[in-house]
Amino acid sequence: MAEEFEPKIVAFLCKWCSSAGSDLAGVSRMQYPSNVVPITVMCSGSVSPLYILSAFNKGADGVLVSGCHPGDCHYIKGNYYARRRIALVKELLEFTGLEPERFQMSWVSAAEGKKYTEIIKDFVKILKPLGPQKKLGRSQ
Amino acid sequence: MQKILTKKSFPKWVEDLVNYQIYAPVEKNDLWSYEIVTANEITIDYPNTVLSPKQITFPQREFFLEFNQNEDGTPGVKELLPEENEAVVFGVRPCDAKGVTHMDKVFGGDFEDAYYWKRRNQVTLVGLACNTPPSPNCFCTSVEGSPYSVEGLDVLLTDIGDRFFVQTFTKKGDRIINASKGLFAAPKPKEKTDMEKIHQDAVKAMPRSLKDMKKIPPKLKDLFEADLWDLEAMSCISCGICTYLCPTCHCFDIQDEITSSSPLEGKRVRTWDNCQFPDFTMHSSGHNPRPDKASRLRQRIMHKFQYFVENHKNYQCIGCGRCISKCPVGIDIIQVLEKVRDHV
Amino acid sequence: MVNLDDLKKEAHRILEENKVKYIIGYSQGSNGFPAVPAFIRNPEDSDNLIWNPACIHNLTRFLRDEKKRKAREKHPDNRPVGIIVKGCDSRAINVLLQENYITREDVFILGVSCEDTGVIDEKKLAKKLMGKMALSFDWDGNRNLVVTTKNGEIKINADEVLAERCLECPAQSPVVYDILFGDKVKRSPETRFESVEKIEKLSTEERWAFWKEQFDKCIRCYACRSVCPMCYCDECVVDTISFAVTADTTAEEKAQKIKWIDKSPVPSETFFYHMVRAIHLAGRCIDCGECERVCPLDIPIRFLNKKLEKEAKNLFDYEVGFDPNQLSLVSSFKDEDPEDFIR
Amino acid sequence: MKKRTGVFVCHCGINIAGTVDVKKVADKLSKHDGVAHSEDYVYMCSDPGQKLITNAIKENNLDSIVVSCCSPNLHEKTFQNAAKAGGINEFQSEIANIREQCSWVHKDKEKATVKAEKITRSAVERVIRNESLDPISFPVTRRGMVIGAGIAGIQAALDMANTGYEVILVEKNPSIGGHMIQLSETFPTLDCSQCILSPKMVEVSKHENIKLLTYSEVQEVSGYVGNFKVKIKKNPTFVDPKKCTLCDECTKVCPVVTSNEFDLGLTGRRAIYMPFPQAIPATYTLDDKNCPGLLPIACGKCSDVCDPGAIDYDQKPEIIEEEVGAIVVATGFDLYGKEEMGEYGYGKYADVLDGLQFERLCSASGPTQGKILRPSDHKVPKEVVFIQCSGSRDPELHCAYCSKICCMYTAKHALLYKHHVPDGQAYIFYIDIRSGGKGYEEFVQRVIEEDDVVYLRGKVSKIFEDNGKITVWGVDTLSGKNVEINADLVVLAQAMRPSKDADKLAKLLKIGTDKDGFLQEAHPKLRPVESVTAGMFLAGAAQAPKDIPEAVAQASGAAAKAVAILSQENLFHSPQVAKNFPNLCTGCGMCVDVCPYGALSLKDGKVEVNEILCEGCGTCSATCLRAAIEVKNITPLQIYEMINASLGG
Repeated sequence: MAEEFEPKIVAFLCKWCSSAGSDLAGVSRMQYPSNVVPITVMCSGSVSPLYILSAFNKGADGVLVSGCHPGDCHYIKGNYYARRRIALVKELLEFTGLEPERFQMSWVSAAEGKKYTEIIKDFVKILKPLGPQKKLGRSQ
Repeated sequence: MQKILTKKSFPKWVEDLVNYQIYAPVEKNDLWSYEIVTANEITIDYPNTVLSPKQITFPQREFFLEFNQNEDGTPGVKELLPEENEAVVFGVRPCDAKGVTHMDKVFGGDFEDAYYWKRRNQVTLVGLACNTPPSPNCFCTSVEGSPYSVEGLDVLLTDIGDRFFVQTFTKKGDRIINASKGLFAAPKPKEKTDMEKIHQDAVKAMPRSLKDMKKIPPKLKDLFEADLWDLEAMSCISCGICTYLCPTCHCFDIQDEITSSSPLEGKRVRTWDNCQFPDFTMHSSGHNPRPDKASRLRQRIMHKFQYFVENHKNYQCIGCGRCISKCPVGIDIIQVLEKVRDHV
Repeated sequence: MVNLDDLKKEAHRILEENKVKYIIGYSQGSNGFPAVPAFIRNPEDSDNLIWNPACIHNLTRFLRDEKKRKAREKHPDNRPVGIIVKGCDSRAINVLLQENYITREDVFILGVSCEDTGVIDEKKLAKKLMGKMALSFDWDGNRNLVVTTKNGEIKINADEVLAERCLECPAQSPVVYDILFGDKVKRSPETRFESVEKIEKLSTEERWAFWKEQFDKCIRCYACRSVCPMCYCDECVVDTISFAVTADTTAEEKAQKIKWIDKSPVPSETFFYHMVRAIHLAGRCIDCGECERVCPLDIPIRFLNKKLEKEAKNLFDYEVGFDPNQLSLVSSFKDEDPEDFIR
Repeated sequence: MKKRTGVFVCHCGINIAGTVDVKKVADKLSKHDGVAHSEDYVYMCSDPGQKLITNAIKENNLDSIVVSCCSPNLHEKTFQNAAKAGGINEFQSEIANIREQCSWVHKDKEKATVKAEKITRSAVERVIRNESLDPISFPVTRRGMVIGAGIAGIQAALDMANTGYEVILVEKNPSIGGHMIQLSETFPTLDCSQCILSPKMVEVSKHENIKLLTYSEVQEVSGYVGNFKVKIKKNPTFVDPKKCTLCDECTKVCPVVTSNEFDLGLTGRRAIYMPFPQAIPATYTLDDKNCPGLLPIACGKCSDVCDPGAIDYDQKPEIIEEEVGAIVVATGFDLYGKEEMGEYGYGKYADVLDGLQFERLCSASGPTQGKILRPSDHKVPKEVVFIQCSGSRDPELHCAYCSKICCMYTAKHALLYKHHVPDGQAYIFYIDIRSGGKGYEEFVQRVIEEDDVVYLRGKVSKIFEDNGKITVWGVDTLSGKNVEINADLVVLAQAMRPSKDADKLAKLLKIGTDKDGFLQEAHPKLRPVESVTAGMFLAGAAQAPKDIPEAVAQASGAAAKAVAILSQENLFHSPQVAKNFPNLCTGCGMCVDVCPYGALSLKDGKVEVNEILCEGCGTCSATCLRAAIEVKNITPLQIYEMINASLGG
């Protein structure tokens, strides 16, 4: 039998909340699948649509952008801009026929190690049946 | 060789060409393009395709080589020559075929471009004389062409009613006629005069023309600094339509496209490039010798009607009218040339 | 109705009085082109101006060239440029003002109202004429296009030949102008996003199949971005070459240019280009439809922009081009912006 | 220039090595383009571990390092110092977090190793593109500002002033003192509030280092930590305090009577008034909203009787600009309005009071000179119902949070009532009694046991006026019985909420507010007195409901934090800030709009970065359509390469 498909996920985590939240998941020794490679950015507001498209272009099966809850942004309002920008990217990608499940956004605070764990677990679970993302990826 | 083929037998002929990939113009949502087809999909009545058949012998992207860094740090390089089947392209307009001969000059001569010729040698071009102009902007007769020109063609078909008058000009052409047994007949004199009559009428039906074309190349020599270019280029938007669609434009770029940076892996690719793009002549110093659209429009005209003429004794324009029909702002190469001709 | 003579007279006046350095308008094209952009410098040439249903081009695109030309001039002529704008084009002016790309003093705006019609879709008209050549055409005032051909007149209902974006236009008359020709109208079409909704109704895989076919055709001639009044960046993020190079740019800096996409016109790269274009036009596109019109391969690029226009309206209540003083779509937010997609 | 990066993979004992094959990671990375040295070690953060890094840098001539270890929140600084010790710039050090984000959350060693490798490669791709940077140094304006002069603001101002720095104290009301000066006695010691606060107020007014601006509001704040520029609008009082002799003749002739804010509407005052006898500054204020017209023609009586000629109808608002290095925000609280309480009669019954009004009733300086008389008929109320959590702990209808002080002050109210009206009966409806605090629980017990107050556990569903009485319908959940009390007076322990317009001020100051509108602290546990903006500190109930000792403690903390800035000659700022590319910039200003710190501005059609204001969030970079602005050392190119590395390409 063929080996089970393991989706490749890129997660853009803001330094102050979501990355700290994932650290807490670590400190609490919560277990989740190893499919996600996190990239810590200063703020979810700094995640350019280009990053998301590039991750898919380079073969990511799923992309996650995670920031502080509204009102909790270390930079006061970066996550509000992120929310608007990501909403537009998400709408556009869905409009062109990318499976909506492949691109997700979440609010994870520094205290929500458990939530981060759940998000990653669920993301991997959703992506597995979808198989490899070939639509936007570079063909060899 | 001259033959007669009834239209009824035409699909049978195509079917007999079993060892060839068959290309012909097909329509999808009002757009005509050359695609790989089967015998029954070929239509005779079609306007100009959006893209000329140059993409069959000179694709918009092709690989030169692939490279990588081995585990021990040594570089690995592998040449990637095209591996193409023999192909027959049906329905090539005489002007487009003439364009292919221009490409042959560019990619031949002192230096033979192996990638181009690997494809080119595999292709047999079957033309169709234009009984009626396929575009409202046809002007082949003004640039030393004609609706029944045979330059670049291996075979020319002329529609003379219920049959084709078939002429071959090369061994490649003969081979595809000989691939079918019993379909082709020897032409009767009447059929030959019919064909000639049709050819003459086609010339008369030419929708557009440019008088005194011969005056233009020498004239252009003196117009490099003329303000004419600024005025003509006012409405140009610097897109790449005119040149990408041109059957004779052949400029290309070579880039290394990296698929993995560590360990290094990638391919060297050739892609079409375009003198109308600002980055075409951009130097790494930041200097751009053609900094504005006027200088780029001038380059396009100069190259086609001056430099190419000097180098190859031909206009680098075959009068298909694509650049006129598709220009988003109505820049009309005939009009520009008329202004060059009449410039004082 | 727009009175062409009035328009010509006004053009003549402002040129003669040296109010403007030149006027960007429309004139008769050569063979087969019913209207082309024209740049009128002499008052007497005002007579070459035309106004008809084929005046499709968004002339504000040429303000980019004007700005560059002016930057190169040693002694810049600071008079405004006269420009003829339709409703959609005038919204482009507002966006350019919003983005400080031009100032209001840079342009003298001759607004023309499309009233209850708009401009034609050349392809739709060609189909209706079935090979016949139009000698001239105009609206009859009753939402019919009257086309004169060699074989006489043909009357066609406006809805059958209007460009799709005109059918979905939220304001057919200019929202900013110095002089207005024709009547001021404001209507809210019920069908403002119909073209987009048709695609939305498809399943994910059908949508992908649709766009895959479209993007596969793309030859990256970049006519869509070249014609766009908002694509005024000197260097596009998807370009592989740095334009912003000066004498003291180091080799390392040049090497830092990110190759977000390859030059190869393969589907993944073409898709990336069109996505970036659409995202960068979110909240900026005024739906003049030029990108789609100029595409030699008939890719319905406009749908991408229209989709984001729709979401800007629905999700954020954001309208483009009506207020030059509003904050841009992506440089603003509201506390109550939707977040049901966020976990 | 090809970088020479060193990769150091930490075992962290078995914390990492137990799940990640660290030797394999080190080995794989040794072949990564640009990596000149790669090794693993059991504890990189240990002294020998740091030495190993420092020596490797020197021996191998490394120009950058990646340490694959725990979260950068723990040892980023450690390894930056190790890099410095090795002779390279601290910003040539990056952390690959392979513990919290990898070894601790995975069990499959093979997969975890692959992931650790990707995380490390990603960090290498970043560090080889890092710029060497030096912290940005800038001078400090060594004066402070305190906004709000309640007890917290007064305390903060005095503490700062006593360390020798000049302080500007801004108060929007005509007098300082805040809500504390309105209180009668304070729990649990029953100190007289005015008696303990007024000496501090006097100290403020006399302090040579304090510049007091009352009746003033902050209008505009620009600048950054160490160098704020503040525009303050000083409203006209129309009375020159230098000339005023406090003879009080003016109030006697003023024809206007309006509601007295100090007594929360229980009494009236004139249009020209002194807020209360101990007011600081001690002077009169002419309230132009109620004055029949500042035109002498319209009235002019006060001016007529003013012998010293202290009244000046032509006074105009004054804009004062101040430069300060640190700001303490102590804007306090307001009570949740009775008119919000539909169930309690929307504040329309005269004998339903809120806690502050009851304080005034109990106060010796209050409308009744300390006699408890009900407002409607000035009779002594014999039955009084106190309702706790009025508006608090009610996420559906009112405020979700606990207002913290109401349990204590309601107990105090009941006690004061019993002391004034020994034969009266006090009832208290409560949900829980929260009496955490020194001496608090004992105080509540005393009220229950010694003063015979009836505590009823339950909520009041409705109160209404009925024949001169206030009928209270409630439920006693302990006995499970419905309770109806025909009270003479009802006192609502209204929720505390941020003072009016605190949200507007927060926006001006660019400090955030939480979901309830209280000012946002930088970290709920570890940085409770710092705002999210450097150089601005929080004190008192503006940050969260709190009682006097807590407000005072926080004020002193905020003052100490502010002084920590003012005591520096120069401050240092992270150099990881935005960098713009003028050649690409078109001056659209979208980045200027999104910058949370006002660090960007347009000059000659191009954006400019104020590096001291910039916090490096990068929102500008994601907004820019032209890649004309980015944040140093986390540039789009770096992210692009990190994406590549993360996906294994």
